[in-house]
Amino acid sequence: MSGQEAAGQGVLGRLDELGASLSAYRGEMLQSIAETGVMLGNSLLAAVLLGLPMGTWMYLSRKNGPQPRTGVYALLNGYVNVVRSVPFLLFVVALIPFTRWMLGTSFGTTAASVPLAFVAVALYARWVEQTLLDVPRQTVELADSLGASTLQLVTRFLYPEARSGLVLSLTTVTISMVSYSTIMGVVGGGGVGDFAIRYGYQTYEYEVMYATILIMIVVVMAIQGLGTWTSRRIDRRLR
Amino acid sequence: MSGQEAAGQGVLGRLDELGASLSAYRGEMLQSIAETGVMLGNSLLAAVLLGLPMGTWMYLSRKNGPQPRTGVYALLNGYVNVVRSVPFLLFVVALIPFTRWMLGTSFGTTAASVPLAFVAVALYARWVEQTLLDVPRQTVELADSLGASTLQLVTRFLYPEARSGLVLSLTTVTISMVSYSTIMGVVGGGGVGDFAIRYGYQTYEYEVMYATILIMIVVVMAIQGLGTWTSRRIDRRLR
Amino acid sequence: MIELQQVTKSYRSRGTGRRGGEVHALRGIDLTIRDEEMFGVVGESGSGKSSLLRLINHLEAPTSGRVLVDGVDLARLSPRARRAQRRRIGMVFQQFNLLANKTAFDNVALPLRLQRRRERERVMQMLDFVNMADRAHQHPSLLSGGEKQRVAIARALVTDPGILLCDEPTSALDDHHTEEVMDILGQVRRELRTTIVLVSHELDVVKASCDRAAVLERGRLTAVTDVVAPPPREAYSSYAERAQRYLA
Amino acid sequence: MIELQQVTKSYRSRGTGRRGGEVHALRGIDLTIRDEEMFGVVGESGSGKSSLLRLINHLEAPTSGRVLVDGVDLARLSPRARRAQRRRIGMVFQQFNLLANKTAFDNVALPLRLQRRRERERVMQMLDFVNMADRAHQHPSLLSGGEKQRVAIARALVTDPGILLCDEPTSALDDHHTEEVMDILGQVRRELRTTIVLVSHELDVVKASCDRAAVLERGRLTAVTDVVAPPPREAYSSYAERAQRYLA
Amino acid sequence: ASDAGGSAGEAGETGEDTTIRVASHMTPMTDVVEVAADVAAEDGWTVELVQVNDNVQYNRLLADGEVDANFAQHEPYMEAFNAEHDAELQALAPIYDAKVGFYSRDYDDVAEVPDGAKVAIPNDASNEGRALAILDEHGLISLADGVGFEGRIADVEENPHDLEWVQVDLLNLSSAYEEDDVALVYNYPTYIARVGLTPEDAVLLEETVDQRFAIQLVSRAEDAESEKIQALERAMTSDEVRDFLVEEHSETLLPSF
Ligand SMILES: Nc1ncnc2c1ncn2[C@@H]1O[C@H](COP(=O)(O)OP(=O)(O)OP(=O)(O)O)[C@@H](O)[C@H]1O
Ligand SMILES: Nc1ncnc2c1ncn2[C@@H]1O[C@H](COP(=O)(O)OP(=O)(O)OP(=O)(O)O)[C@@H](O)[C@H]1O
Ligand SMILES: [Mg+2]
Ligand SMILES: [Mg+2]
Repeated sequence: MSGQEAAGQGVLGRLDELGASLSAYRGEMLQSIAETGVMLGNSLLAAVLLGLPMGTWMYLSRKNGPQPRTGVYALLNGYVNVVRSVPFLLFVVALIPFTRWMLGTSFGTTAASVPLAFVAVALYARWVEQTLLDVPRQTVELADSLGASTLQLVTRFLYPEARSGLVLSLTTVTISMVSYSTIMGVVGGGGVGDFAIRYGYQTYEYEVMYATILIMIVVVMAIQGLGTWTSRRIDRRLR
Repeated sequence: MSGQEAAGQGVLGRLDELGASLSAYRGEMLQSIAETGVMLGNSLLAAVLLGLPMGTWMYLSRKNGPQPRTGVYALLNGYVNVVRSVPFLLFVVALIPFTRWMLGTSFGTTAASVPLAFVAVALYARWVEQTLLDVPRQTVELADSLGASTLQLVTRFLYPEARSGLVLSLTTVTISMVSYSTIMGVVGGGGVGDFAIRYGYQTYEYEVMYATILIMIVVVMAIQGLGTWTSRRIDRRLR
Repeated sequence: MIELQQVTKSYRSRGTGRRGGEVHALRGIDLTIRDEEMFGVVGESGSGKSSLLRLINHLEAPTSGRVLVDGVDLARLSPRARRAQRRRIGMVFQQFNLLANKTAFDNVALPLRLQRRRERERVMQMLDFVNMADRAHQHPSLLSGGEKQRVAIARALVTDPGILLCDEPTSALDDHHTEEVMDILGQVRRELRTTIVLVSHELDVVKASCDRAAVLERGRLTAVTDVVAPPPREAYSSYAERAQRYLA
Repeated sequence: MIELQQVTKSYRSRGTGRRGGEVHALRGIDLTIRDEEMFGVVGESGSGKSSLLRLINHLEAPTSGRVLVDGVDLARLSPRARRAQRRRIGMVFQQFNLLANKTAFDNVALPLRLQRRRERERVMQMLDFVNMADRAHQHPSLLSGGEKQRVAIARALVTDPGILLCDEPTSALDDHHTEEVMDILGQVRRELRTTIVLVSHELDVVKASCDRAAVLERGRLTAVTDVVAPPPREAYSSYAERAQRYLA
Repeated sequence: ASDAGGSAGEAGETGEDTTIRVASHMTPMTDVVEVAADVAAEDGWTVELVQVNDNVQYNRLLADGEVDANFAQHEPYMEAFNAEHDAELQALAPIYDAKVGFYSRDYDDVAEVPDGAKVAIPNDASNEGRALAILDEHGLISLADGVGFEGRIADVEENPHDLEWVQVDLLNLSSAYEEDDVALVYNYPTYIARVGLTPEDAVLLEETVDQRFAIQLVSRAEDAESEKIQALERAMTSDEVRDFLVEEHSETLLPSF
């Protein structure tokens, strides 16, 4: 057997191996994708249900906002800054008692969503605040002149005008959450990132690791693409 | 001895303990702060030296930019997206051969700065692109009408007008880097985050952990405060 | 009827410490605007025109003195009652202030929605009044300046307010569009009998359509004049023709 | 001398697919602007005024036809030579386009810096010319509209260009500031013998200061008229006084 | 085969390089290295501790010649690394062993554990295999033939009690112990001590204590005989280290030398 043939076989062999190892892990990989989906879904739900009102409240209560309340603002702003600065791993561990109190368990994919949700809420709240600040002052003034209540100001004026920015920042938060969720294996959350680390990195199955990373890159780009597309579609500000 | 006295002693005892354990770790804590400083310093240097030109180039070469070049843009944009989506731990590991080739070693604080630098460059490049997009079109038009070269457009028009945004986004990148650097213990990078994880998570020295987290929160708030203050100071756009 | 009694308005200056201090935007203004009149407010930039207007619907509170609208002092109302009162005062802004993400129709429908009213008919009627019925489903970005301002006027009128406040409603417009908008305001006054307060620095505009006008100078009311209407303009078939005749 | 020979300019419309297509901003324009004259360009919104102006310093390239400045066709120059040529043509924008983070002085010094020239004297001289020497070290945010535009004019003139292009230099200004700016432009023309092309939709402004004017209508040149200057305005001590006299 | 490693070794022999770099992961391993460092210092060696916060990097560093030895793993784990990376790492001396086992808050005997109960095992490959092997040994599950200590959950062939797996980080297992419906929790003595337990309290202990899983001092095979590594080995197996282990960790660790 010549050296060339051996090399050729080597390459084929490696490809076969790659295929084999990937198909061997197909089930688990699909499961880990589902887990990431659950974690993202839950934390984004929290971002929308809690982060959006929280960011809106920050916008309203800040110093030059429509309804300045220094105390409220300091509190919310503090929350956002603290969640942003504590090392995420420690944050996850510190939350274990809380998660257990809330869900009855502190391990597994659902439980892993709790710390992710805290972070998603904080990040999205900050983005919402910033996005609303970009709405022209005149829009607030218009709402005032039409006798709108605070609730109406928010739902009828600010959100419709800021909607494309709100979608775009939710996209950014989603992508950050993909990256945060990588750590959630620590409390049994699973997910794609954890899969890549455990099945690829720790057991030296590099094909699995690279395949998984590729999937993540594709997923992130798809999320970004979808977000950008949606936000353009609903933006009528300039054509 | 009455129960009350015992309790009193208990509290005092714990305080003493806290003080003792903190002072016992003082040296290591200071060292870990220094390590974080080194990692931040290096990666921010990279962000400024490489991320700034890279983001500028993205701004210039994008579809409706002053000098559209689809290929260049796709390349730079791809880099940013990929670095953003690969789980950071795996990214660090994948870079080890490169780091060794570059620095002769792949562990320790300096080596840990390499993956951080890659991320910092990518994040800052994206921010720079976005910030420059906020400079009014008319400024570019003015530069054109005055016969400015591309270099002059960038240095005499875009940067001066965008400077407060550039500072603010460097601040945001810095804070992200604090959080990324937490992971660098993996390759022996040390740092405050790793310190907190080792002593808090791995050896249950909760006082040390909380003290460290407190330090991190303070540091992050200080960075944010400094960044916001500076960016306001150099912003003459509205008074 | 709108009455300003000894009204003063000062702002804390936006400057930093060194240049900080009070800006006296309005000083001791006494003024009565009658029902159903078109009342002009003219003055240089910074003379206090916008401040005066914004006091009327209480977007700003007076520093001292009282502002009465139909005998009611908005400063003394509860926030809720004040909102209700504001809904009876329409406002047209210099920069139109249309919501970019809503169609012309939805922009006009907005004040009704705030009162939980859904009156398609009424909205279309107003759009028809300002001659914009056929553009009802376009977003503002596709409309010209004059068209935008007409939509903004329809929006201000849709709740049938007794008073219409206009802050430089034409200064973002060219001559052509200015005429368009002023024609509509004239029509509002004739047909809907709305009291109109018109702030403008363009004397031509005020002269052409107001009954009376207040002249402000650095926060003080220097005069309230009865306006003498100018001779009607010649009718031209196009801007180009008019330009040519005017310049030569 | 500026010559436009059979110049056409069309844009791809910004709309999405459905509404896409060509917009013909200028169609077959032939025009000669003489040295040292003040030349007006008037027309409705969208008639192509700005496009015409931007062709002269080649901020836009013509779709067909030729634009010659002093006999040179900018379309045929290398980017480098074109930049050099552009530096000989000053431009004043409607929205001033001052750099917000630079002082008045630095804004005016900017064109010199681009040519690696550091001439404090020259800069102060220009600021003096527009009567802004005492505000040299203030940032634009502290200046009024008229003051900003004066700084912008100083900046356009500091390199001593043979041609000054002005795109609606007064439409962001009130009457008072408009006069201020137009006075300066008149002075530029008299003292520096600069060729000035003035785009405006305000007929008064063009009538008061131009020698000749082109009238555009939907991209076509409908006429080039010799402008007859109006009788000089009465001088008033203040805007308030003038307003009062004019309205009554 | 590493050049860097070779030159480091030679430097040691010529007496110029007296620094020994030892990679380690976390306590108590790092503490052991520090105790040994003091011992080696008496003979003029400087032991430099390289802390990495990860379970793969200490082997990478060693294989790449960036450190001289490491102390963080047991032999099977090292062999798995050798097999996958064509590395030639060699275990030099077992230093201590830990009695791993399963703990339960709610049950005193495995027999009481109901079918369908949750079992918490670590989520890193090496400990996962070890945990499953214990369950296999006690007949709670059976693993596919030949997987030995390297089984993954996917290798569980029979699971008669329908056990449900909960995989968490090694360091969170003691937290899982406090969980309401988790019946069995794998753990190391060091970590279970956090909830006040010792191996005495375990409901299942590893039976085949053949020192396979003793934590080993490891170096590159070609350096095993070098003066530097010999000195390190001496220090690591010194009385001082033994005393340290006995005094500080007698409840949880057994010296293996
Ligand atoms: N919110 C505010 N804070 C501080 N000063 C203000 C504020 N609003 C207005 N001013 C100041 O009050 C004075 C009057 O302002 P106002 O806007 O009423 O003038 P105006 O006649 O409408 O001018 P313009 O024609 O430029 O709109 C000005 O000096 C202005 O700078
Ligand atoms: N970059 C562009 N892309 C597409 N269409 C354009 C562009 N610039 C101008 N147009 C179109 O070309 C036509 C002429 O525009 P131009 O700006 O020259 O008009 P104008 O006379 O200056 O109008 P205005 O008084 O509103 O400034 C308009 O229909 C305009 O929509
Ligand atoms: Mg005003
Ligand atoms: Mg124009």
